Amino acid sequence: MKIGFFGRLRDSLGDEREIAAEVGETVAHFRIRLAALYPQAAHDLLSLRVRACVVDRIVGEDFLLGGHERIEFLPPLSGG
Amino acid sequence: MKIGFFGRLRDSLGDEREIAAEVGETVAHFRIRLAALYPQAAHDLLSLRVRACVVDRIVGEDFLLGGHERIEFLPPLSGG
Amino acid sequence: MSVRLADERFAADRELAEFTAGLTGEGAVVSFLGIARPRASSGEKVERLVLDHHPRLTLGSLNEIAAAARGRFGISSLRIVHRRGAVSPGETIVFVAAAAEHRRAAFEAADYMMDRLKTDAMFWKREDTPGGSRWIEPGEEDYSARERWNETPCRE
Amino acid sequence: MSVRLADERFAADRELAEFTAGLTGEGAVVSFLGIARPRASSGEKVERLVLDHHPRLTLGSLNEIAAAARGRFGISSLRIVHRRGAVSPGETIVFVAAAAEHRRAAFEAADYMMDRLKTDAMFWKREDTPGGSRWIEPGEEDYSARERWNETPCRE
Repeated sequence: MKIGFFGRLRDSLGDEREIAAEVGETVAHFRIRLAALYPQAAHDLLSLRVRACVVDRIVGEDFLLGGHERIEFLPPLSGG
Repeated sequence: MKIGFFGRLRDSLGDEREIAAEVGETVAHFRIRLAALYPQAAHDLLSLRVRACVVDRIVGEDFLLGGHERIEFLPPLSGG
Repeated sequence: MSVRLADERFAADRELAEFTAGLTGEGAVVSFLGIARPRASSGEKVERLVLDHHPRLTLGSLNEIAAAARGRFGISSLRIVHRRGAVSPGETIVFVAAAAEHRRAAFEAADYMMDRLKTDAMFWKREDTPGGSRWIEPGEEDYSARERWNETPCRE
Repeated sequence: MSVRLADERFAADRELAEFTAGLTGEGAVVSFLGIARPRASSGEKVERLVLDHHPRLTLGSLNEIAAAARGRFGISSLRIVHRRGAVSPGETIVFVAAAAEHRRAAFEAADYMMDRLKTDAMFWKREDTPGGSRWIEPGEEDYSARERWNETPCRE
């Protein structure tokens, strides 16, 4: 599964990484695995202020990743 | 004494008229004389929403006109 | 602080460009344009507006409103341009701009200046329609807008 | 309703001119310009801002904000132009304009759009200073400004 990063996560982890989701894996579980792999971004990856997005929709922590090709992590917004 | 008119008073009475103030005459008294002379504008001349102005200052109804060369009548404002 | 009366049509976009060119690091600019409407509130076609003014007090009233806005809000720069004389529908009657470090002050200052201009700027506005002319007075909503800023209201 | 992302510097005065040229009898136009400040809130010199964006959701968020402003206020026309990518100090980051029959709706719509853009537009803003880079988040005052419009707030 592709993982897309924005804002400060893009700075620390790059535009995109690729890691397969486990069978029956939720967003919450995936965050924990990612945080272990990328300790430099663990704080953000585990923060619920950093939202998870699949197929252009914000998804909850119990969302099942099976069958999806891409997840994105969106830090807090700052426009205007 | 010159009398200057603005807004709708200018339309009905022209830019300026000239009428001598009486000795000891107040703005209130002067309004009554003007209203009698110009019945077409009497309503405005007697309305306290039409303010009197002498030497670029709004003056009250008991203001004494003696020694002044000009009075102006200012209808309600509408800018912007 | 730039305040002036305009006898002729003026370009609001150029006013905005000049205004922003004079800024020194402010982050927020709010501008307002009041445009002469082609229809009166009655629905009648307006052929032109005529803004009567006083030779000294009109500019004085604009300067007073500008100074009050500057004193009251954290704005570093402002501009008021107001037409006088005849104005055709579609032309800008008034341009107001306020610049500040942050957006709240700029919004409030522009809003304040417009509310004050509607009731306290020394103009007399006439609408000329095919059916005749009508002198405009501020509406009840203009007076209550003015009173939002709760100083002593100027209404008698 | 015109909403777009700009990759390059754009002229806010031209946006205002185009916007007003498209009007059809509205009496009031309010515009807002957000300009990149030369100093961070810490006082440090800002060399540039970088606005990261999402390839689809960013424009979607601007369109949603514009539609909400249109639905909520009596405005007949609006425009949002928002930079993305690198922005130098002094350049316009965002231009917003709203036109309405009367000024209150135009002021409120512009104010509303800016409050929503600060918290709900899908951008990530970084300040690059000589001492390093810092990602910006909306401040407490941005969240409370957003909540003035008391819909369900988007803050988790």
